[in-house]
Amino acid sequence: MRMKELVSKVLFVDLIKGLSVTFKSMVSHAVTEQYPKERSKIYERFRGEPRMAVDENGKTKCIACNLCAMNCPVGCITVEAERDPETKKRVLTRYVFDMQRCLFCGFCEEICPVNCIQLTTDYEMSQYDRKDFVLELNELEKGMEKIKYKK
Amino acid sequence: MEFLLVVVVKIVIILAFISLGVAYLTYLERKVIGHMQVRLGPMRVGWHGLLQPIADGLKLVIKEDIIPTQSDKLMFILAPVICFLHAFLVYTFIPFDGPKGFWGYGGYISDVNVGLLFIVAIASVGVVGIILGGWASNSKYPLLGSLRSVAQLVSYEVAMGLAIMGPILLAGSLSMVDIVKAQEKMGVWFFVPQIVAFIIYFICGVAETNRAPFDLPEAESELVGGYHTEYSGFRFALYFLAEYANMITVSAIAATVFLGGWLMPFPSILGPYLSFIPGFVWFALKVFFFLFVYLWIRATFPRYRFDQLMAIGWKILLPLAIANLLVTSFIILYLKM
Amino acid sequence: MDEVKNINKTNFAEEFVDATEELVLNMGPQHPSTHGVLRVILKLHHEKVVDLDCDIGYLHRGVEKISETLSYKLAAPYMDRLDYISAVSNNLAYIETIEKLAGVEVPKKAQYIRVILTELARISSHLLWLATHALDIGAMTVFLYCFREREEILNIFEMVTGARLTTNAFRIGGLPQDVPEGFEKAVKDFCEILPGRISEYEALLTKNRIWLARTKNVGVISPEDAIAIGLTGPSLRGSGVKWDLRKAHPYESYNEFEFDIPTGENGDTYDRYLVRLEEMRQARRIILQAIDGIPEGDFTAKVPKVLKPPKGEVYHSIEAPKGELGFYVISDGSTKPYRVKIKGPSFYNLQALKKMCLGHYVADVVAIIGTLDIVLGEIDR
Amino acid sequence: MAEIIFWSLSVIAVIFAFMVILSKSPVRSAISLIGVLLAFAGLYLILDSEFIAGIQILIYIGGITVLYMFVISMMRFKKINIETQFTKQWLVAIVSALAFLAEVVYFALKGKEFFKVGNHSKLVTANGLGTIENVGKVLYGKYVLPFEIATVLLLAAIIGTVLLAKREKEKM
Repeated sequence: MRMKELVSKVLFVDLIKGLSVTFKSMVSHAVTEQYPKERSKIYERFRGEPRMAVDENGKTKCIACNLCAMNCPVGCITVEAERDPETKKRVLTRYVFDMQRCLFCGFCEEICPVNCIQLTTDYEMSQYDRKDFVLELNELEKGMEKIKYKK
Repeated sequence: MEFLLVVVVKIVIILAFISLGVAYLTYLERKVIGHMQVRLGPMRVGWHGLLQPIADGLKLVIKEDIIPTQSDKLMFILAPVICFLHAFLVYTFIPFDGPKGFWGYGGYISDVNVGLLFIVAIASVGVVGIILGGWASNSKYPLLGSLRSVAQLVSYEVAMGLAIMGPILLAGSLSMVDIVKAQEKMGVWFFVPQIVAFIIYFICGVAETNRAPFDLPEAESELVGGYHTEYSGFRFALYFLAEYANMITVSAIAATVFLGGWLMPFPSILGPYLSFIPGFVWFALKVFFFLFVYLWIRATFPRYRFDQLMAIGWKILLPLAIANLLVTSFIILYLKM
Repeated sequence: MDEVKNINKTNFAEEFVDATEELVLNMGPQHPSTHGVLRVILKLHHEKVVDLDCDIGYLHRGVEKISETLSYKLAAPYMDRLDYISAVSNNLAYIETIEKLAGVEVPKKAQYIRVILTELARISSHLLWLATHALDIGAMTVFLYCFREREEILNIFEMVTGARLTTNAFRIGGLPQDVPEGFEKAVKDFCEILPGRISEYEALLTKNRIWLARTKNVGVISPEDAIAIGLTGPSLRGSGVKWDLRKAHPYESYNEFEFDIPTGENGDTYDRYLVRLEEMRQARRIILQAIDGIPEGDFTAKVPKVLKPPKGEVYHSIEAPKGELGFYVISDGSTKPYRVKIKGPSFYNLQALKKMCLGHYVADVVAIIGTLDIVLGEIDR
Repeated sequence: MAEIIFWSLSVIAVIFAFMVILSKSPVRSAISLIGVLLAFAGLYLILDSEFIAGIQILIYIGGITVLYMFVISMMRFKKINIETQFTKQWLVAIVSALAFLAEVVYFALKGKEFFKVGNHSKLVTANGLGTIENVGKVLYGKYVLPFEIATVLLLAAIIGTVLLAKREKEKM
């Protein structure tokens, strides 16, 4: 047994075993995704860029119930609303989503009773300016303006 | 006059070739290690990233040059230059091709009767640049890195020198060209009769060039960057190039001394078919083989610790090299008698 | 700097000794291998560690205090960010504590899926540990191999929970939603490839003479010391103490699965490496049992929208990948906890650093920080 | 041609030698020492002694000076500056330096009579004094006894160093 160990040590058996693994990997296929050219599969449940849904008339679905703001751990959502004097309903006046603070936990999406706020599968959210991360309602409906990778 | 012209042209060609080789060795390293790690390596600059080394070089040149305020400025500037200079000076003595190579002009800049000694000597001066850089930075990580590198280089130089003695004894000369000629005459490359010396030389060579698994002087996980932690921009590039040039040097020596330099493998079988290939191609192939093994090793092995490294150098490699030398000389003596 | 002034007073020989005696080296907070913003102040004699001090707190965010200002449900995403390498485990520990506090019974199906996800998180955490540990010791290829496998796990997390790292996977009472289609297949596929990949790492490391030289007899800690310091998890089991909360205090129907607790013998870095590798295999075993036995039923229990647990306090801990992760929550009967205290395993494991490092070399400090598997997000909280 | 090289190398060597003793930081002294030694190696090359030149670089620069620098940077010597350059022994130093200078000048003027350089220079051109064969033959032939004595001396020095270093370790 001792002799066998010694022989394998002198013949670098342990090292050659490792070398063969790396060599095998070299001739095998790489797993890299070349990001801007290839994009990996994004699963449906992915929590990415927030969007506000609109109904068929192009008006916001939001009923200004404020549940999302109350269920946000970081308080990144601000909902401003006033009561319509005719229909006595709460009408949304301003909706602000501060993406710098967002944790992407998905609580707002879960709690929304009308499926208005949604976290989409878009994940490219970089901006040059901090103020571009504070999204107003119209930006949330269209999706934020993206900086396109140019080459 | 013509002699001088030929030499100057040869120097220019070899310098240009080596510089390009060094630049593309970094590319090769990134590609080979990348594929070994199931990645792709550089892909963006040029076709499959072929222009990457040039882009890197440009980037390093135009980067801000920082000299730490608390450093010894003159020495800080001098250190990478020393390192770089000696790494490239060595190529004076390396035969890329035989005396008839390079279309009759001789495939080397100069053939001195103690060429191998000069190569080892000049290469050993390069360490001055490393320790000077570490010291001049006046910072702790570079200091530790340079101390490590000196201890490492000095101790591995001994074993390395003794390992090369075996082939020298067989060739009976210190001239690089004569060593190759001796291999031609003997009909077998020296790595066969000198297999122990070959392995010792290769291990020492890896250690001499601060490559993994002996890359302690610049171990980034321990000493951040070792002796060149404080260097940036062009000065860092000089260190970087020196390291890769040293890799090529060590591989070239190994190819010359142990693998028959510019000689063709199996001349009796392949000779009639492949004789049109010039010698420096064979030489380049052999060097490439060693470089590939370098990269392969780097991708595979963990790093030794400092005391273990010293123990290997002094307690295993040195006695083995001495034993190899003794056995070789006894055999030669016996054959002569 | 006193040495400078003393030069004129002392003779040369003394100055010589003085200057070579000790070198104070600041390792971190920005250092490639302190695994985050840990600062280790080393006193070196040449390269040997004479003294060592840890400086933590560079990543303090006040999670415990923030949780007191939020309702029970809303604090959960913060817990993802403690040990961000195995966010699912943190989530499980917190949610289970709240469930224990509020007396919520979780349906079996949810429990099984929770087990699968936390065991996947354990594998992913150990993979990342192996990756960085090997990288610290210089084996850079293992790093990328491990990341390749971790990617698969993150894909499963993304598929099930919607996020790769900060998963926010569980809700009080169960899961936010049922597992999607293809989950079972993805998990099974992963379990299929895992053993082969682990043997790849083993070929690169386990018998490698350099790896052995770097890890054997490095950072040895005896079982007594390990218990005294409060080590938990693989760091403790590496010393040969067979203590695993999954067996000792089973939670989440862990008692229904068969698995072994691997232990080491010498308590050195190499043993902890072997223990973690074996734990990955055992985690795979648990996953395979769980995925085949997912019962029918609801994925969540009925929980009131506004949770008001009764007055009281509760401590609950789980076996996170790094050790015992415990939450101590006091309720005053309102919607918000009165006090939340987190017992993070990394914090306790870090305490062993000094004991393990003294007398070793700088390079070993790096290896030992690696073997303790610390995450600064959990230490600083 | 050879004369120009000889004189320029000599001047370089002298300048570097002055820098060795005059520079404030010990590391700069060591670097200047390397300059001196390189100039010497050049001088050996003029004398057709390639082997000696190579050994000069390998041993003195690659080995000894590097070890000097190793020790210097380990001791963090930088703090000792010019103040300690002139010690109490300056008088002794100057006297001995002058004596040495006088000796050098004397032998430079009268040296030919003592050493009969002429014979040796013939040998240089004929066989190549500095080639390995000649060095080996002389070292292991004519001067084998002094050579062996020197090796014993070095061995003793090595053992002594090991002993000293070991004792210090035990003290720790």
